[in-house]
Amino acid sequence: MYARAIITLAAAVMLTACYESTDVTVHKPGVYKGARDPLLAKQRAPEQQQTLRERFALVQPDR
Amino acid sequence: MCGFIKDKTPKAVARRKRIVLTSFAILLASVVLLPLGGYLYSGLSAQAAAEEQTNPRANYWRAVRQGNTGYTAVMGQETNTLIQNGGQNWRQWRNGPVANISPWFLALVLLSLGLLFLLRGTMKIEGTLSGRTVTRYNVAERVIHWYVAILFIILTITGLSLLFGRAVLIPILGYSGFSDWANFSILLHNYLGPFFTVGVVLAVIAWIKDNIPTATDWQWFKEGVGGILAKGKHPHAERFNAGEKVFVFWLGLIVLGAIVSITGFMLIGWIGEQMRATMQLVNVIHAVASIVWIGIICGHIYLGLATEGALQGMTRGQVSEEWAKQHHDLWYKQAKKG
Amino acid sequence: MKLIRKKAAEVSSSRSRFAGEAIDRRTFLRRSGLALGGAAVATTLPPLMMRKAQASMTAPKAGVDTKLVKSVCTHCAVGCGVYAEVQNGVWTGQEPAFDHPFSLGAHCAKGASVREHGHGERRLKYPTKLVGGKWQKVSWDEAINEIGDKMLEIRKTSGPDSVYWLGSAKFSNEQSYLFRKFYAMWGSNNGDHQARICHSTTVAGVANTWGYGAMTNSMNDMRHSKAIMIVGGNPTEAHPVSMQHMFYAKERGAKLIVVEPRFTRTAAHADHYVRIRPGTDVAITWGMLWHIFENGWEDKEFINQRVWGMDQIREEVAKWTPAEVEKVTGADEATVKEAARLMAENRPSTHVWCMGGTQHTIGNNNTRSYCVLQLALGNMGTSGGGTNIFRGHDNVQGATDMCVLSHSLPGYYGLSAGAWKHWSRVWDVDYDWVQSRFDQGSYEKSKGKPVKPMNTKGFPVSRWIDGVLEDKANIAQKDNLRAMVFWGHAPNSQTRGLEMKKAMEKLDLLVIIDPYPTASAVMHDRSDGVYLLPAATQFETYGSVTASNRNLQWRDKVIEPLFESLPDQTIMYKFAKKLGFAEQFTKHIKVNDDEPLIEDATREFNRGMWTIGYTGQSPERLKAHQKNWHTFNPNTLQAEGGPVDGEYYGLPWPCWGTPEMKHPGTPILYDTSKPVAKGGLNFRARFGVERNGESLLADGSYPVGNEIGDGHPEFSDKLLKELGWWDDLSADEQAAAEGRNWKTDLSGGIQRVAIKHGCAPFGNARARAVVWTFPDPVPIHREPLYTSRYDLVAKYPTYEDRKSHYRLPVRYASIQAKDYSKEYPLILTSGRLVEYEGGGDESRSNPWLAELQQEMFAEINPADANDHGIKDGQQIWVEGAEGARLKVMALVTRRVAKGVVWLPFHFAGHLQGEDRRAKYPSGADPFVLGEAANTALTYGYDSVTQMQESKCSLCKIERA
Amino acid sequence: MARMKFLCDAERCIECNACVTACKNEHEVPWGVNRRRVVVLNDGVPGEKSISVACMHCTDAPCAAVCPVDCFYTTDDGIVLHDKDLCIGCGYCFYACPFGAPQYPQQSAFGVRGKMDKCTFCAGGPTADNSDAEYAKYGRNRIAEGKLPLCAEMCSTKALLAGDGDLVADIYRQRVIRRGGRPQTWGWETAYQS
Repeated sequence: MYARAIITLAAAVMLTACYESTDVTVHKPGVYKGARDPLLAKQRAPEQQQTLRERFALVQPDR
Repeated sequence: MCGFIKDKTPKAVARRKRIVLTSFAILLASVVLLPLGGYLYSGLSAQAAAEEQTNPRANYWRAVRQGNTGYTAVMGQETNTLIQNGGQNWRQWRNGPVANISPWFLALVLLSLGLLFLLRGTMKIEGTLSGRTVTRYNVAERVIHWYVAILFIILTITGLSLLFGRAVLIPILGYSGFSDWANFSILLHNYLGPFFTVGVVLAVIAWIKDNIPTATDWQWFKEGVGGILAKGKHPHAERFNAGEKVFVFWLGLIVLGAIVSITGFMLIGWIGEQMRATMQLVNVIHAVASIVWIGIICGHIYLGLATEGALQGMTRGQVSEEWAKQHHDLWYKQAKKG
Repeated sequence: MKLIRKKAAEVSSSRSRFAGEAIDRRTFLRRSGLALGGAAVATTLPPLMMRKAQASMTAPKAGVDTKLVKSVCTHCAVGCGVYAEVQNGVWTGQEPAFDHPFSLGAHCAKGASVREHGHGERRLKYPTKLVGGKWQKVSWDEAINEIGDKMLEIRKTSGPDSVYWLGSAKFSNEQSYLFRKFYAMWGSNNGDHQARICHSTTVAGVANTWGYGAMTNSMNDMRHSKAIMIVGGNPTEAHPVSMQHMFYAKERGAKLIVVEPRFTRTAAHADHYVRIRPGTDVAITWGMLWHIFENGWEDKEFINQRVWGMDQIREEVAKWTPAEVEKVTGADEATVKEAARLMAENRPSTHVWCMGGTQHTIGNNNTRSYCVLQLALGNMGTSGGGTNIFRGHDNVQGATDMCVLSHSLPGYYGLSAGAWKHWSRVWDVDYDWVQSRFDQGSYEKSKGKPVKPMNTKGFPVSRWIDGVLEDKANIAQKDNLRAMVFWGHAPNSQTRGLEMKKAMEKLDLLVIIDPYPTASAVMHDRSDGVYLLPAATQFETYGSVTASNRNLQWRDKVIEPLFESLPDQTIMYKFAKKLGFAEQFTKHIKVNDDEPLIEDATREFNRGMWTIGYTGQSPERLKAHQKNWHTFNPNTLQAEGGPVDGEYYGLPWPCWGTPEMKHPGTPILYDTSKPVAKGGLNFRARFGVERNGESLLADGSYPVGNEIGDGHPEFSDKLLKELGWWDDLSADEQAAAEGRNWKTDLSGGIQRVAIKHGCAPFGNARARAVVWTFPDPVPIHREPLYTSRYDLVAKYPTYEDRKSHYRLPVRYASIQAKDYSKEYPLILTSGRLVEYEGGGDESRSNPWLAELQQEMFAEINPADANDHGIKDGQQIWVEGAEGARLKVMALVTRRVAKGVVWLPFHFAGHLQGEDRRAKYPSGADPFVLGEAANTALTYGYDSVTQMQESKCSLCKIERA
Repeated sequence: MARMKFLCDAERCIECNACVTACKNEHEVPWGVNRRRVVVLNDGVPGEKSISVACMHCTDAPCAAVCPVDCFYTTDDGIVLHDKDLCIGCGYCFYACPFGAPQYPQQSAFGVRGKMDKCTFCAGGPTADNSDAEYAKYGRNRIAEGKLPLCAEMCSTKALLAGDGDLVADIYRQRVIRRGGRPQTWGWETAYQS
């Protein structure tokens, strides 16, 4: 009697294990989780972004 | 449903057992196979998409994506492979089925044991204790047991920390706290692993002669798994009962011991230089095998604790005659004779 | 799974050590950097016990002032710009030089690693001498004194010609100039440098075809090419940054054609690849020209106006039918025709060649045939066309122009009495004194008259070993060589390694002056009489350097010389003092603390090098160009606005007249579309005005603005007077120009007036397709001495042996008389790797580069590998046709054709299977050692320049 | 905000290894560790192509997904960085990475490795920008200085492009149009899922 109950319960529990997220992205891109990196704040500044764009033009010149 | 269960004719009981067993098997198979369907699907659709392309260069790059190797001046492991795809598969296996199912498995084991305890309670020694004891484990055997046991527990804790710590321990310990612990864990795990294997080998040598399967063992299983499930039954058992033989010795020490040890050695680089593809497979096998083993050992520990008088065998080396008669009657007779 | 790489410790067994002498702060910094650099290499501590990663002392520090220094890469002749970041005298960073007109910020592996020079991990650290087989530290003064005494003794007993001064293409122009002056004042023509074994056949062949022996256009100018043909060159590995310009052209439709025995990395990017048998360059060129003539693709107007002798070429080319070409080169008709068609239909097309074409017994024939092809196509003197001859070392062009050679004085003045008198005037020393420095005997005759050693060519570097080993009776000087000075030269770049070992052992004195010990320190078994003197690198001094495209670039000093090393000019001065001619040596050059002032040296050669227009590039102008990199347009190399508006970058020579004349430099040689004053030019009138009754002067072709309006001879005082232009000279100029010509007028007046009237000072003539002064006036194919096709020898035999050329007998037919191809069935050839340069001592001592090429190897075709039971990665023996054996790793690849074995030539330190690492002075052994390819390469020298034949010999292979 | 990407133009890459040594130079990466490498396919035969490869800074970075201590983080502009103070040297990121980017400087007999090292897109790590500590652990932080990765900046033929993905794609598209071919944005599919 108990055996049956246990088996049924176990089956039910194991069924839930069948659930798998379709997206296995465990890490969330863009969400910062570690130690503080001051670069992150710096990169948000539009001037910094502009500097990097200008730098790119320097690296890949059409001159 | 209820009526169905109430039907107690032997035929009906047998049929119900069959149904339960079959559905259990299907369930198990589905757990393992269903997630694979996704890969099959994506694999096929990728192939179909690839065939649609007409650019001849596409073939070239497809070959690259499939891990074709080339030349590189940089020396080292597989530096000549531009792209390896195994990593994604390994990631999905490890973060998918392994990480998702194994906690449930362990939870299930613990839950089952908990339920069993609720239902069955401690398995008491029947009758009154005479105070007479028989020697069950000599000093060497006990040393081996506890050596293996302690290492097993350490490896379990450290191993599970590495597998589940990110989800479970980081919220508790924080990033750097957990990192320190994980750093310690991996060091401990890698260094103690080989010592554990030595213990496993010693244990096998110590107990193999008492673990040769005999006809009695079949009977033991037939009688309600040695009476664990059915109260009051005590089927015949030798020094080790069939459960111990099958789960603890053969499946545990021999099969899982070998798998976990060999894969462990591969992971710490003791068995040649392995390719990443091998390491990915080995890593998954190591994890799955270890978790199965942990499950078994949980049961082993439970029974050792929940069976009154069993623990003394491993602590003092002596068990009461009553305990011996009750649980290992054939061995007891043998021991008395010898 | 081992996730780490082969450790440095496994590659190189000995680590750097230093002797315990007093050190200052800078030295301490340098040395701490050293020690940490060593310790930073893999250890086996677990992470918990691992010390925190430490930045080495050469790493940039936060919050310390950073100085930005502009320099030029020292690894090849492309001349890429380098931005060095220096903190407290330590080279801490390297930035891309985006504003540099050639490289636009780019570098190859070598250029991207030049900061390692600031660590100097495996450099020579102090003067050392070999005593009883052990290296012993000595002071500079001791070393100079001991070496000087020995030399003076040799001079007394054997004459000045018994000391050989082997200079370097690593010298700056100023150092090259001083070095050439140095051994002139020592009294010998026995001096030379790498150009002999790299492009000497080019310089001779090309200069004799149209006037100047240099790259005619520029790397950047290839952007305008519609087709680029590379023969015997592998720029992706040897000149990677030049590929940037080629890709620029290619992406705009230019066709890239590669003619090579080996399917190189360059060939992989080609539109059309032609595989040839090594040593058949003339055959393939004539094969292409056959199709050009056959289809009437030649530029008839150009030939009529500007070329002499094409008819004789036609006769020779007619013999090269497609069938014959296929028989000799292995390239079939369709392939050859396609190459010719691509070159003809996509004009302007340019021709690039390198060592694959030059290093042959018929090297001068090869280079002339390339010139003829370009003349036939009318590709000369035009943007996008030309012969773009890529040179190897960073200043090999400059060192050649300064004539650190055994056959000429700076500016290719030659060795005639007139040349010596010209340079004596420039140096402001007495000609008689100069003459007295030389051996006064006579060992050779010219036109029946005895000539003095002062006026005869010295030994070429390719054959200095014969100068030591050859019977004294056979050499045209008083005695054999007894002392050898390797001043920035790796011996493993020369062939016949085993004989070189013998020669080194026979010498009385061996002096090596170099930042690295080089193989010279270890390839012999001497126990005494060897000195190692640490020279500073070019980043530790400054001066000008001439890139392949004739542009002079100014380098600034990045750091002070490391350890006890000294700049070359300082070492030269110290030796001049010891040897007794310091006063004459630096008569007009300021000397600070034994260091001659570089700028004064520049000014001095400005005063003398009229022939090739090294006169306008004053230090001030060059420095201004360096400051204004960003103002030059990379498509034209012309400054647009800014302080040097209109000038071409680096004042590419000829930069006529005095610096005050402000000539902008000549970006493209022989380009008549521009006035001479703006960088235009025409072919040089160098070979007289007529030949066999035919005029050699140009016919109806002249640079824009030429007032003569036709061909004309070179300018002299007489021509000016005839033309009525004499009065355009100032009174001072007239005084200086009287009795002189454009080459010897130290005032520059003749050049100024000629240019004022739109004329090139050197006249306006035709290019000569036939060089009647050479052994083969019309370039013809001759089989190599060690040929794999002995059946072709009857039809294409080599030269007869010669009794004396460059003071030595030269063997040709006597070697070819024997068929070696049975015993040695495989062709042996060699080439470059991108990570290493030259003899490789410098780059193999740079851990960033050394890690990438850790083993000497031989490329062999799978078919040959299977025939010999060799698998990829196995050790094999490669035995050269003269018996030298190399133990190397087999690299089985289809890159080489069946029957061809290819070796990279940068390795050294192993000799016939023996690792000689222990012989290096402690701490100065390069990280990577290996067999030197040239040990196995054989005899064979060009008929004009004595260039060694290192691109075509024979070998056999077997499993080791 | 810009999405930083690498792209190697295989039609231009000539395996000169400038990127490899530039990286060594800029960050003083020790012997045996190579944050970048060049792989040549079909070496020595027609069809030979070379590709420079390093950490591609993937959108859904597999390394970050499998890291047991979660030491990776992605900046807003898509640069995947890691915290060496957290790293335990387990090697999982190397198993997971499609490009073989993670490197380990040390290894002991028991399979314990040193802190993982990889290309940072020249953006250092989680310490004060351009500090000595940052240099020691991660190398130079060029991004903070307003510069781009040195490997791409120094590329001999400008084959290696690094920077704002849109600008990179623009330059590359122009080249492809000139060449008259189809774009082969090598590795982008794997790294950026685009």
